[in-house]
Amino acid sequence: MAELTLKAQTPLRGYSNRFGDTRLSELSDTAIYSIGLALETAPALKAIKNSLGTDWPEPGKSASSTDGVYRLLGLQADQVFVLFSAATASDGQSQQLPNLGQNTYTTDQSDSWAGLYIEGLSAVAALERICPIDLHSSVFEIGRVTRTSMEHLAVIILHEAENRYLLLSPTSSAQSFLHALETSLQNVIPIPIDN
Amino acid sequence: MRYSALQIIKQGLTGNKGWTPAWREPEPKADYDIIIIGAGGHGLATAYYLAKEHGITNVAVLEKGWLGSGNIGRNTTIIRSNYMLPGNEPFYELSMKLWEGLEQDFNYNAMISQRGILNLCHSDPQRDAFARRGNAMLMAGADAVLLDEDGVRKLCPDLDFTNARFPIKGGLWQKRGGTVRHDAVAWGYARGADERGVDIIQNCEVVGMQIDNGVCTGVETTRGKIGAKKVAVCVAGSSSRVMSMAGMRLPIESHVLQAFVSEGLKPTIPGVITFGAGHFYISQSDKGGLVFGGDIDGYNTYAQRGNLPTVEDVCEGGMAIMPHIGRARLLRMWGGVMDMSMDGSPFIDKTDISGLFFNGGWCYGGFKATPASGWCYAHLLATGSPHETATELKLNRFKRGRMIDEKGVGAQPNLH
Amino acid sequence: MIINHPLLGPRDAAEFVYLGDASLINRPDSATSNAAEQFYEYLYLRDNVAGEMRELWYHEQGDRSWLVVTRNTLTHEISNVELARDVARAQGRNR
Amino acid sequence: MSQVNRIEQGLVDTNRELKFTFNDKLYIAHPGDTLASALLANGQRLVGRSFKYHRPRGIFSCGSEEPNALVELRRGAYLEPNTRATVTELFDGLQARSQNHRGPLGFDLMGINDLLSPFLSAGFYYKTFMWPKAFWEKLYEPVIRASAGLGSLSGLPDPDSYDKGFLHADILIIGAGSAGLSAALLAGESGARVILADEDFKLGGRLHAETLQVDGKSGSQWATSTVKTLSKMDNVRLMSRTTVYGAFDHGIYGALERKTDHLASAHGMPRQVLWRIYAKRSIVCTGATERSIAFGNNDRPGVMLAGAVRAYANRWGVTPGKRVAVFTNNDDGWRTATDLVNKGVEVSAVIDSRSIEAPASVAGASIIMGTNVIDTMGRAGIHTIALSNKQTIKCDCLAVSGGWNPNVHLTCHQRGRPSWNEKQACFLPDGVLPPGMHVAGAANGALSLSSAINSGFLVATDVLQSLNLNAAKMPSVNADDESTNIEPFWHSKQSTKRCWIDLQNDVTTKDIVVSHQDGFRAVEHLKRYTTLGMATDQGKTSNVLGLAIMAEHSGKSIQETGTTIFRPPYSPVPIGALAGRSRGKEFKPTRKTPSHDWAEARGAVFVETGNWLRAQWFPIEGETHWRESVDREVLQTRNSVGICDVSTLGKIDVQGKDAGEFLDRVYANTFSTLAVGKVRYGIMLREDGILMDDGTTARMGEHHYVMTTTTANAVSVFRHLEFCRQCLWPGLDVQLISATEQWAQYAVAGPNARKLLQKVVDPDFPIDNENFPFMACSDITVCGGIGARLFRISFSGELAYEIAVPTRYGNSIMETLLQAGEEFDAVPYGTEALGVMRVEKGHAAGNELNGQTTAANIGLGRMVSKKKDSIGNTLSEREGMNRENGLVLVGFKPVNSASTLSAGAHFVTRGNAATTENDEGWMTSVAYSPTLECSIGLGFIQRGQARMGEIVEAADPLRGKSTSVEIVSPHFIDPDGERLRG
Repeated sequence: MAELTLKAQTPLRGYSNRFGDTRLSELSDTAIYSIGLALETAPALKAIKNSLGTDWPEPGKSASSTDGVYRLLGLQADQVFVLFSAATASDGQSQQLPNLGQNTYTTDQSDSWAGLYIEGLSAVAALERICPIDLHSSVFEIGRVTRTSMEHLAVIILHEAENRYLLLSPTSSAQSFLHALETSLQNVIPIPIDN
Repeated sequence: MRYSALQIIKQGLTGNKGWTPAWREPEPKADYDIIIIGAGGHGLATAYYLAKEHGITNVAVLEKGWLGSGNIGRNTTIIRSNYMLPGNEPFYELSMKLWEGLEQDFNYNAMISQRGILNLCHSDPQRDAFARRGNAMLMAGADAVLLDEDGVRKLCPDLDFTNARFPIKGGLWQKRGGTVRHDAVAWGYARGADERGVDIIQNCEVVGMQIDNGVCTGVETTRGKIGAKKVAVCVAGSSSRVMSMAGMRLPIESHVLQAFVSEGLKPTIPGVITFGAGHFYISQSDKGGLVFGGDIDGYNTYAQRGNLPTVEDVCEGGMAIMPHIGRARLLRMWGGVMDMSMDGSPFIDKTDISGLFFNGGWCYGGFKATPASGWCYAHLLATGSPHETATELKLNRFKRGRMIDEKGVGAQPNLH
Repeated sequence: MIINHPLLGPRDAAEFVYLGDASLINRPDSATSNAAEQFYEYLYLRDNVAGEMRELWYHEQGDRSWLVVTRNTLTHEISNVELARDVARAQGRNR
Repeated sequence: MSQVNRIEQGLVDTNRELKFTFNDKLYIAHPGDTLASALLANGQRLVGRSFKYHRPRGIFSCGSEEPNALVELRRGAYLEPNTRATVTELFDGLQARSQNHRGPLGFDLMGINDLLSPFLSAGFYYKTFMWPKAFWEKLYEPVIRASAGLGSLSGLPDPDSYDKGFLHADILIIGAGSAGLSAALLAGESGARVILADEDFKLGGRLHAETLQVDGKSGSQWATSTVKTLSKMDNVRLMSRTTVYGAFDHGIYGALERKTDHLASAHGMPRQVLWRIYAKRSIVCTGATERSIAFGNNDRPGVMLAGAVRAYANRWGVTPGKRVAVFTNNDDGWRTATDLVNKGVEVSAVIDSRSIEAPASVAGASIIMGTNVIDTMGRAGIHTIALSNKQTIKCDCLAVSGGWNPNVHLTCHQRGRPSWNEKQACFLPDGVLPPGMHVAGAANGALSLSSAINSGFLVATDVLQSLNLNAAKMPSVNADDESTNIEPFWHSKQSTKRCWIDLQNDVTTKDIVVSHQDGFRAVEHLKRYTTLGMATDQGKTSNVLGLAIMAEHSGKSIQETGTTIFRPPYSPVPIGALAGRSRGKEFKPTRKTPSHDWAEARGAVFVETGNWLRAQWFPIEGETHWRESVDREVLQTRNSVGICDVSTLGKIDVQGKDAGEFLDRVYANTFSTLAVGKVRYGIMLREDGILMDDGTTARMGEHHYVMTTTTANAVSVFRHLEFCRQCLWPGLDVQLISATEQWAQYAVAGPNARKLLQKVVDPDFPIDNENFPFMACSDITVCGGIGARLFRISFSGELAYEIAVPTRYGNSIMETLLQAGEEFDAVPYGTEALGVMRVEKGHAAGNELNGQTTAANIGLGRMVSKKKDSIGNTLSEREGMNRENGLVLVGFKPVNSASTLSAGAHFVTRGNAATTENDEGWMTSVAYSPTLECSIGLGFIQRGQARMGEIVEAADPLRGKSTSVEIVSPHFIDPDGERLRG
């Protein structure tokens, strides 16, 4: 049945747009897995350290492997998300999640989330309209991550760099969330008014 | 003093100096045949019907604050009998019939306004459930009309029929539903009960129950001990607190329900309208204020105030179906404490303690039930057996597995 | 309201879903002789205290943890927040 | 008319002119004006009518407390009723109209009510309109309703947009007057994160309204320079035009920022932003509001609050009258007289109720001490006042000061009660404040400028310390310390005329008397009986006056009498703002299935299922009625093969060494014994024994199950499982995560389903009946190596599979499956056909599993395993849920096969009347079965199982019909399940 093929699409079809000083663009080629810990945590943590090259992040914090391949988002005490590039490398192989053994429970979440980067000087002002978390850089420092509620949606927010945030929202409502972010940006980018 | 147009003219011409108090301010006696705890709507109605229907007038109604200070004075004034289950519907229809003759009965204008209540539906399953309910209403002798979208449009042309997230597919309309001036209900019953000899004792808080060998013989109050052959508790949001004085735990949690009123506006809302895909209902008062609300805040509380998420949720629901109220301003928000029961239905019952009776668990539906609650509670107190429309409203129904769960959400009070 | 999450710090209560009295952790043993009575009391009867109450909140829009929040039902003051899992374990619940 | 009352520049920009209309008449004003200052400048005294008596009313105040000057602002869909002219910033092209009158403003036909006032005293309507009974709704009420209310809504959707937001601060300072500015200055310099919010468009509060001095500068200049300093601090956010309207639990404040109300057009930007402010501390610096005095006809246009009169002169350069008299009981009122005289305005008299020495001299004015005003003359505006000493005084404006009420509202939003302070004759915040809240300045009784500024510094210092922040050194500021002495004087006892307390709701001292006579003596009874303080101003100028008079009448102290409860919002908030973006389609997020785009392109009709949009059916050319499409989809599926997107079903990964044990406890039936590679249907109970959810759960590995939930319950089941996992059995090794969004899942159903799938599934995975029997499941690959899952389950009753691929392939796989099915004429089918087939097969769905249903009710009582404990097991055994005559789900067929059944009909035994007593159950779901070519239904009826073949009536009085129906098996099609095992 060679003629029967499947084509992949990202939730936002590669969206990218600029709003004044701030850009909104879809995350691409990233694999996301959840890793849950078994009750017996010590061997699991060790396996993660060995295979992913990083310690288990506390809830609210993220951690990266020293080689920068894996980024762990501490979402729950006993569960994290790991993000890594799923782009096909030059050798034709894409990165896979290593086997973490019997004491972790992993689930592919790559297609569950739509990722959006918001980056620019108006990022915080725009997020202020929908995000209940205190984003002040002294509170939600670079590297902090959390899941919260924005416009009735469960959204994971990661402070990746100065004025740069990664937002993961559920795939099925990705367009609603994109619309919310676009509206926020439009509402905070000053427009010239004569009066 | 009998109230009438003539009386108003007579008083008006003589400087309004001849009006007499609507009720006395009696000192508590040592003993009564019946003590009713709580001078809210239900307690006062109970006293009124005990006196008027059963000739029992050696009755005191004890109130910790001012009469009518509970939920009778802080609800959104809606009356309706659009219930579904046989344990409920005949009771609420009795209440509706009592409302319909109430003002003439107690000689007080409570501004009963049967301008109709419309429950909107937004999906086929919802319409099926409305059909089930509408038929149950008709079978109990109430009125109900199932409307399609056009029928709704004729009644309420200002709703969002073009761009709603959850399109309006129709509605269940009860023409006899409507609104009543809530405070006036308390005042009318109080005046009627007082006139017949009932002592309404304000600023008299019950602080203890006198129970000897399983028999309740009276109460201790901030104004001393008062004896009674029967003690009838009727305290809505304070049910658990008062019954704990008798050592009883109840299938009840106390929650706050917020309500809202806008600035006065010329008439714009035809009757009562409820949104079926969000938490919002609305009517317009005689003075022009939009009176609206939604769901309870959802956490246990005895504070008569709520929080912002619910306020915003309600207004979001409002704008979702009525985008023309956006420029009306919310004037005041307040909260009432609801005695949320485990199946969303109330209790009118005796207890295991002889002489101690309980009326409560009204959730946010107590106002519309006021006349029937008083009527049936008086019947139970006077005759010892439940009124025929209130036979299912028993405290032991959970033990027996005979829940009256209209919404089907189970033993979680904040979902009812 | 704001719930000071033991792992995440202060969060708006709007992120949480409320269940009710923390006694719901103490699910009876169905094998005991008066299980029916015990389950009836467990599921239906409430202290409904006016004052400090221990209650269950679920951080649905956050880390999905169930919390036991000690909150005054008269003032809404929150005096303690614990992970329900820890509370349950401390009360002897296990498997 | 020119600006006859504009006396100087004030703080408005007289170099620029703005045009506006009031009742269609054109006027000129300047930037910096409010509508009220502009109307006064133009000599327009009459601006509205009162609520009950329709008395003429003029501007009374200069702030958000205004009871009189309410207008309908803007036109068409932008119409904004009940807008206070005193806080409406003027913009070029502003249009305003007076409201609540019939006929022109100057001659309101409803003014007749004023003549009838003896019969319209407090509570009159409770005493009449009862006869004849039918007249209330038909006659009295419509008349009352039409004459009540104030302004009108346009009836059109609000054309503006709104937004919301969240702010966080160490310290929220509410009010940017003298205390607020000084507190902000200190907190800002100390490095705290500060938000300073004020309702005015010009920060500075009454500093701009007074002629008082700070450090040798005018107060106004000091305010301006302080604001400039604050604006340079990164840690301070200045928010003008922002009303903090409520104080909620745990330091959360509601605030409304008016973004474009001062502009002619919003230019597509949000009109207003509703902020939720999280503040560790707040300092309430909300100042004070002046109150009036009750005397005869004190409601006429021209009677104004004294502080407002001088504010108009000082800030806006407008005198409200050419000849002004002042009536006061305190020293502050005198400053109105001196300020006006200094600007060259004639002050005809200062009348002071106190028998003391005059605290100031006022050039050209009669000084009359120990006297009060008893009456005013002038229908549309006063021209003369009469005094208790029989004197009459000419004036066109009477400035009244009854003292100042600290704005304690926010301090009472958590049901705190203020205390009466005898010396200052006002209510002050009491010790019990909302946690984290502090009060400074006039709001806390520091009424003089110097005391207010110092109080701001002092309170800020305390607050900073409580936050463990180092407070900067307090600056030393030298400000005027004006006298604020007062002797309470509430109402003129000599007056025989009506003396107004609540101007908007027309409550007079006589109403208080009647209320008392009628027995309405508690302060809440008074409020409710007379409507005192229930108008749009929430009694800001009237409440204290009213209860002071009530106290006097009942012989109680003011403290004993107490206040009514202060409720949010501080000033009214548009419903649109509270709703924010929630309009139309934005009300809730829209969830789209993985093949949504494909379905849309295919012309599907969609239906809302919770937040999901699902394809309901797929019409093809020539079909004119939905039934044609649905019948075709059903028949084609049953005859060949159909494909349906079922991705919305909840999918939960349950993993762990105890996953099976965990499922045994949350499901009524057993899962630990399920073999790897197999699927089982499960029912889940609530603890009360009622069905919570149902669905299939597949065992993908030794420690890995995939649970399916219904679409509606996906979230609540997950929550419940987490409760069980964390709270009930924390010692079980089990992990949960939702995988609902991960998989695009499709039912492929019909006799040719296997043949179709064999073309898609990679050959390594044989799916013939032997290798992949009914209820098998497996990880597979499709289309040459793409990971997928296959489940052999059937909702339709046909040979069927559900195939799941990662969501990214969702649109593509529909195309691919149909391509593979082309030779079988495969059809996509929607939720409607899905529903028809499940009714034909007798499966319970949402209409049956409505939270009132037991397992026994749907004939699955035996699935509740008694060999183990599980949620709901024990309480499902209660007698009321196991009654002899309990409801059982059965099928129904019309006796006359041409009849159409309807859901919601109730069953009664033939010959019985349709009454509650005879009610035996109801029809839950109906469908037209194209397979059976008749209408069929499912429903609950008492003892259903034992009544097969019985004919009962499906009574449907709601739709005026009753249908004879036969009780049949709910399995209309293939009752033995041969098809799905084939």
